[in-house]
Amino acid sequence: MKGQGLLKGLYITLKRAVGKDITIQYPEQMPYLQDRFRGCLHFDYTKCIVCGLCTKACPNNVLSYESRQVEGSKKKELVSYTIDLQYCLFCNLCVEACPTNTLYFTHDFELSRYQRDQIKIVYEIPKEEPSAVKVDLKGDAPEPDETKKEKQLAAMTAALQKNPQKTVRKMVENDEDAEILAGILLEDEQKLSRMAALMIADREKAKKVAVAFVNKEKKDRLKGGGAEDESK
Amino acid sequence: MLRTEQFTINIGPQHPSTHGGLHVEAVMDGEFIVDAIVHLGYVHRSVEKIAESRTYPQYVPYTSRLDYLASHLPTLGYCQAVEKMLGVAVPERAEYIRIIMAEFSRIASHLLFIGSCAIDLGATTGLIYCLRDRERIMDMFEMTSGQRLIASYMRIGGVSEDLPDTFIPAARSFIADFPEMIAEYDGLIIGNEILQARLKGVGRLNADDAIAYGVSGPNLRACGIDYDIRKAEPYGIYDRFDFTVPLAENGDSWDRLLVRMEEMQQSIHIIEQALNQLPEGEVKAKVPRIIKPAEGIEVYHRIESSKGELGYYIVADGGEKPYRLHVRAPSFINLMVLPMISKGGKLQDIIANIATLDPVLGESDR
Amino acid sequence: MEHFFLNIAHSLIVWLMGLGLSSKGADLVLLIVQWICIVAIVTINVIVLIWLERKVAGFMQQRLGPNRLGPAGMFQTIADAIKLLTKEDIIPSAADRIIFRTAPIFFIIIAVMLYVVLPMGDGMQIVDLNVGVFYFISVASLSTICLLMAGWGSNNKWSLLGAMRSVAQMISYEIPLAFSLLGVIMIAGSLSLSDIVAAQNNIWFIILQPVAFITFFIAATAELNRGPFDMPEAEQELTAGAYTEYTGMRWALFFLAEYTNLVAVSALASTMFLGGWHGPWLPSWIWIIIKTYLVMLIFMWMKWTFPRIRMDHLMSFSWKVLIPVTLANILVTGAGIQFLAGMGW
Amino acid sequence: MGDYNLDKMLAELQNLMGDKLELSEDAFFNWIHISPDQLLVLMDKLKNEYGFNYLANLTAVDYGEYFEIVYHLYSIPANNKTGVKTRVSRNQAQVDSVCLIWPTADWQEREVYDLMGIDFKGHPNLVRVLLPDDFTGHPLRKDFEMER
Repeated sequence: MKGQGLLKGLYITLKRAVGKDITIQYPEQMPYLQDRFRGCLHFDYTKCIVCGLCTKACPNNVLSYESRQVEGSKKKELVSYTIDLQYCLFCNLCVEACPTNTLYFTHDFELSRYQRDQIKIVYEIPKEEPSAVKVDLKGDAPEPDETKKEKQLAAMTAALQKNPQKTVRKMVENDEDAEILAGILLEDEQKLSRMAALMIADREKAKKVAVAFVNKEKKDRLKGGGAEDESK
Repeated sequence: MLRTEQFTINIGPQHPSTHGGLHVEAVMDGEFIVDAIVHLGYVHRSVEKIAESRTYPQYVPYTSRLDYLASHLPTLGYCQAVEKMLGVAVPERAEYIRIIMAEFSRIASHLLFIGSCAIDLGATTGLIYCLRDRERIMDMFEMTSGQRLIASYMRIGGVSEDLPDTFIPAARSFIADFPEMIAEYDGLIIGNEILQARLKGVGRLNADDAIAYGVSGPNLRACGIDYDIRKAEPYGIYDRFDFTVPLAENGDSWDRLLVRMEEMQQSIHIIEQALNQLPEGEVKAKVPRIIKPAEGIEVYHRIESSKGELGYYIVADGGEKPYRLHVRAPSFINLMVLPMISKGGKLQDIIANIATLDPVLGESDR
Repeated sequence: MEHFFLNIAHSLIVWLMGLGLSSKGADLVLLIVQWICIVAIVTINVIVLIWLERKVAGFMQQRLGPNRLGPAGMFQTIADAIKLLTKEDIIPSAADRIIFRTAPIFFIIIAVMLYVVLPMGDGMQIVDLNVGVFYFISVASLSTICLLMAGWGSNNKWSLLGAMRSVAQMISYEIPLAFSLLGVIMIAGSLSLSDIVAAQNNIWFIILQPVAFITFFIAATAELNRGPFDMPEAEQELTAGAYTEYTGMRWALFFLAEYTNLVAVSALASTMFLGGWHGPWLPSWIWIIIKTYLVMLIFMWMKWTFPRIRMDHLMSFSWKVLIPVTLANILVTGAGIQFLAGMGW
Repeated sequence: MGDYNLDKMLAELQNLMGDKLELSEDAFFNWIHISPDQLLVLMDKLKNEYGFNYLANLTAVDYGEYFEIVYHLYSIPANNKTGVKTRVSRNQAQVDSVCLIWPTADWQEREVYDLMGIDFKGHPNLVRVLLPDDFTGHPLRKDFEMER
C-alpha cells in the first residue's frame, strides 16, 4: 500500500529518537583511541642514532635534523630535530623506517594551532647536559608567564595522570621506585598536584620530595609486609 | 507561441550537494535542464606530477588521498601495480588482509553513498544513520592502521602491520549486525515512497551509452552489463571467493542505488569467507628498501574500486621514481555522462543524478 | 488560573478608566498591550521552537542536540539571535533594494496578523471575527507575495527559482487547505473560530472529519514550506532558495516568520480539529498550548524523516489527489448533515 | 578464449597495414604500434570489427623527443584486451581524436591536452579540463618548470 514506507520511516525515527544517543561530548569525554592511533609524531631524542632513514622515508619532507661529528670518533650526534607537522601525511613510513623506535605516534590528536609557525616542533639538544631536553614549541614564547605556567601545570598534571610512571622516571633512581611513586600519585590527588607544581617550579626539590615519598611508602610496605609475615 | 528565455545556473562549486568541488553549469528552461556543462579541477592536486618526484614506496600515502572515502582501494591498486612491475609475490595472509580491508572500504564508501543520496534528496536523518554504521568500519581501520579515513595501510609487498587481536571480533560483530543496519536503511531510505518517486526513471542511462562512455563500476552494472573486474580479470586472490555480481536493468538512479545496496551484502559475504580462510604467517614480502623496477617496464593495473574501474598506468625508467604515472579515475569518467542523463530532467533530478553517480572529486580531479 | 489573563486585562481596563480614560481609550490601550503581548509570545515561542526543532532533530539522529548554553541548551537560540543581530547586513549590489529590504518585514507582519483571530483560551481572542477562518486563510496566503518579493528582489537565480516554486506551491495548496476546512465549517455552521471551538464541546472534529484533518495537515505542511514540501528553501537543491542572499537579521526575520506561521497553523489545526481550548482539569490556555505543540512536534517529526518531494509530484499530488479527496469529503459531509438532519438530530 | 583470437586479429591487422603497424608484447599487454596517420583506421577496425568497445584508458607519456599516446582497449563481453600506442614528435604534437569512435575519449583527450599539451584533431571541445583556463604550460611535460 502506498504510504507504508512513509509510516515505517516515521516509526524508525521515533524509535531512534527515544533510544540511546551515539555521540560523545568531545572535550569533556575523550574518544576512545585504538593502540595504533596516529596522533602527533613524537621524537625520543635519547634513542636517535642519526642514521637519517626517517628523512629519506618521508614523502613530504616533514622531518629534518642537524647533526655534528663527535670529536675523535666516527659517531654523529644530534644537534636539533625538526618535525614540520603541517606537511605530515601520518603515513607511518618514518616510524617503520626507524631502526631504534625513536619516532612514534602519540595519541595526542589536538594538533591545531593559532599560528602557522607554532605547528613546527623543534627538539634542540644542548651539548653539555643531554639529560635536560629543551622542547621548544616556538609559539609558546610570546605568551605571558602566568598563563604559560598554568598551561604547563595542566599539561604536567595530565601527563602524571595519564602516564605517571614514564613522567616520574627521571625523578627517582630506578624503575621500581618510579612504579611506587606512580602508585602514590595516582592514589592521592593532592600529592599529584603538588608534585606537578614542584616538577615545573623546582626540579631538585621535586626530586627530594619524590624520594621522600618513595622512602615513606617503602617503609610502610616493609611494616605491612612484616605484619603479614608475622601473621603467617 | 509563448517562449521563455533560457538561463544558466551554476550548481557548484559551492553548493550543498556537489560532493566537494563539482561545478555543473546548467542551462535551464524554467525548472527543466536543457544542457549541463561539467567543470572540473577545483580539487586538482597534480598527483600524477607528484608521483614523478616521489619514490615508489613514498607514493603510497598519496594514493589513499585519491578516493578518500574508500582509501584502501586506491592504495591496493597502486601497490599491486608496483608489485606487478617487480614480480613480487605477496604473502598469503597479507592477500587476505588486503581483501578484507578493500571490501570494508567498499562498504564504507557505499554506506556514505546511501547516506549522501538521502541527504541530497532532503532526508537528513538517513545520512546520520549511515555515518553511525560507517563509523564502526572507521574504528576497524583505526585498529589496523592507526588512521581512520585515509589509512595508508598497504605497502608494496604486503601490508604495514599485522591485524591486531581486536580486529577479528570487531569485524565479526559488524557482519553480525549488518542485516539489522540494512533493514533500517530499507525502512527509512529505500522503502520511502517519496524517494522512490524521485529516483525511479530519473537519469536513465542505456547500456550501449554506458559502455561507449566508459562508465564503470556499479553505474555500469545498473545498466544491466555484467562486468566486474573482480570477476572479469581477477586481481589479488578474488578468484578464490564466491560472490555474485549484482545487476539491475534500467540504469536509472534508482537502480544505481539498489545495485550498491546489494553490492554491500556481497562484500560482507566476501569478508566472511576471507575471515574464515585467513591463514597465519608473514604480512609483508621481502622487498628491497630501494625499489627500482627495470627500465622500460610499464604496467596498466586496474581494480574494481567502489566507484568503478580504477587503473594505474606506470612507466618505469630504471630509477627509484616512476617515470610516468597515470591514474584512470572512475569518478572522472563516470561524470562524463552526467550532462547526457540530466538533459530534459528537472533541477531536482540533476541533484539526484549527481548523488547516484557517486563521484568523488578527490579522485576525479586528482 | 482559568481566567488569569482575562482578569489581568479586566483590571487593566478598570485601572485605566480609574485614571480618567474613556472606555474607548481604555480599549485602545488594551489593544496595544495585546499586540505587544502577541509579539512577545511569538518571539519567545520561536526561541523555544528553534531549540525544540534542534533537539527533535538531534534525538532522531541519535545526537544530543544543543546542550552547551543554559539548561539543556535552551539559551542556544538566544546566542544565535545575538550573533545574527550583530552580523553585517549585506545587500547584493544588483538587488532591488526596496523590495529586498521590505520583504522580511512584510513577512513577519503577515505572520503576526494571523494571531488576531486565534482563540488562545476561553474568551481569550483579540477579535472574534465572524469570518475568522476566511480571514486566516486569506492572510496566510499573503506570505506568498513576500517570498516572491524576496526571490525577485535578491536578483539571484536560485532565489527566483525558490520564489517561483513557492508561488506555484502555495496557490495549489491553498485550495485543498480551504476545502478541507470547509467540512468543519459546514458542521459547525459558522466561520467564526470561537463558534467552531464551541461546537466541539462534545466531540472533536478530528473524529467527525478524519479525512479533512489529514488533507489539512498535508496542505498545511506545503503551505508552511516545511519538509517534505520545503520547495522554496530546498537547502540541497536551491542552496536556500528565496533566502539565499539574506544575511543577519533580515534572514532571521524570515526564520522568525516561518516559525510564527508554524505556530499559527498548528494553533488553527488544534482549534479546528482538536477541540481548541477544550479540555479537562487544566486551564483552557494551557490546553491550547499543549495541543499546538503536539501538532508542531508532528510537523517536525515529518520534516526530519522524509526526503523532499519533487516539484512536479508535489503539484500533481495537490491537483490529482488532495483536491478530489477534499471535494469528496465536502460532498460526504454535506450528505451526512442532510441525512442526520432528516433523521431529526 | 582470448588469446587465439587475439593472435589471429593481430596477424590480420599486420597483413592489412603492413609496415605502418608494429606489434610487440610485454608481460601484460599486446601492443600495437601505429603511425599517427593510420590511427583512426585502426581504431575503427578494432572497435567495429574486433569488438573492442571499451576504451578503458587513454593517456600520454613524454619521452623527450616524442610523445607516446597510449590506449588501453577492452572488449566487454569477450573480455579481451589490447593496447595501442602511437608516437607524435614533440614539435608537432598532434594526433587524430578518437572521440567519435569512443565518446569516453572526450574528457580523457581533454585531460591529455590539458596536462601534456597534445592537440587532438577533430575533438569537438578541446579545452582544459583540470587546470584553469588561463593556465600556461602543460605540467606533465618533463620540461615544465615548477615554481618552487
